[in-house]
Amino acid sequence: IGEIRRYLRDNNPIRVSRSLRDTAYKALQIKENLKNKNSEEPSLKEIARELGIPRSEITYALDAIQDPISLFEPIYH
Amino acid sequence: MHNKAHLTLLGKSSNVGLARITTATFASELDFTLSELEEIKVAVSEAVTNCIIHAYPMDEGIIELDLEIEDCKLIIIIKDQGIGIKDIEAVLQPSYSTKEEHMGLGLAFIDSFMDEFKLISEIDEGTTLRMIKIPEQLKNTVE
Amino acid sequence: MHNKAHLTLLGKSSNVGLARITTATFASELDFTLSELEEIKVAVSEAVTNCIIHAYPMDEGIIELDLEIEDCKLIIIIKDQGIGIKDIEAVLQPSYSTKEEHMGLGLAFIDSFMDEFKLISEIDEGTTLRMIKIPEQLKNTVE
Ligand SMILES: Nc1ncnc2c1ncn2[C@@H]1O[C@H](COP(=O)(O)OP(=O)(O)O)[C@@H](O)[C@H]1O
Ligand SMILES: Nc1ncnc2c1ncn2[C@@H]1O[C@H](COP(=O)(O)OP(=O)(O)O)[C@@H](O)[C@H]1O
Ligand SMILES: [Mg+2]
Ligand SMILES: [Mg+2]
Repeated sequence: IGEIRRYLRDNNPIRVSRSLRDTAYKALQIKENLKNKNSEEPSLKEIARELGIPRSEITYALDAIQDPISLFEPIYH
Repeated sequence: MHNKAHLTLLGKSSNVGLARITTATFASELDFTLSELEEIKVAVSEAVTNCIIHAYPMDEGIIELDLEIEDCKLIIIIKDQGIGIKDIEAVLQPSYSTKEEHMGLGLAFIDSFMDEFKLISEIDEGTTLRMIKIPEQLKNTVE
Repeated sequence: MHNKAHLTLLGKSSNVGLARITTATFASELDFTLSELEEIKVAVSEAVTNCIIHAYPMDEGIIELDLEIEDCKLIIIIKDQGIGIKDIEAVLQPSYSTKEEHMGLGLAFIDSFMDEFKLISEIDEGTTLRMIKIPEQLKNTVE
């Protein structure tokens, strides 16, 4: 148990993961910065590298902040 | 680069998000931009929603999602065992829908967002939709 | 409430994220808090990583993830067809690892994060890990 505590203190997987909203907004901000710098939209890979968060977690966070798409409503009006 | 995954799910509306996120996460191994990933998510949502509404109008059928990365291409295959499509030519027309209140734009979105797509169907056997998307970034370097 | 999904994937480290996110998305139909969803993600990562490192030390084998919601319980079953476990009692000890550089805490995490877990294994046949998690919120109202 002591060892688990030590491990959690050193690499707490829960503390490390910031809030979803925070991750999503940071990702969008980095996207804008890179876009302005290179005048083309960066890939998610590049954003993930810059942010130091796995691609999958960014995908998850970005989806979480979107409005849920209604099943019976067209997506674009 | 090569990768494969397969997702089987129940055709209920709460599972559209599951199909969408699983596909986007799988796709993120390739050099897609966030906008391209959005397009992929819309295409998958439309396809899975079609299975739920059209293929299985009465019950919750099973939907199969085959994901593959091959030569930096993303291949998505969505399969149902539902009622099938009578006239494929007709359903591919934008604004065509067999349901009154529907817009008939799902397949048109899929067409415009994906690099390739193909619909195969057999009445009472089911429908298979095969889509391919290649990162724009890659197309530019190849040219 | 009832729901089911099944994900099959190749045992490569880039697919750990896919298993995590698919499971968390599936789980979010229940009333889990964000930290409970994080715990689920950690448990799935540990389990899938074990399949990749321990079950298939030489090649990329197939990993199956069965997800189910039943009576507001989340059931996760992770299955490999790898080398299997010789002594289950032993591997359940915290800090026990058959690999030198490893911490041996993966199963201990799973134990502490999930409400139930069970390991079934057969040498050269493979290993199945079954885990259950119930939203804390729900436990409080039942009591
Ligand atoms: N999986 C499917 N099974 C049976 N019919 C389908 C399926 N997918 C599409 N269709 C048919 O194609 C038509 C057009 O689909 P779509 O362009 O998505 O428009 P909508 O869903 O708004 O009707 C549907 O109205 C339906 O008749
Ligand atoms: N899927 C599996 N197949 C074969 N062996 C496994 C599997 N999962 C766990 N093990 C065994 O259980 C041990 C303990 O696992 P774990 O607690 O995750 O620690 P670690 O992965 O750091 O060794 C491993 O060292 C391995 O011998
Ligand atoms: Mg449609
Ligand atoms: Mg481990």
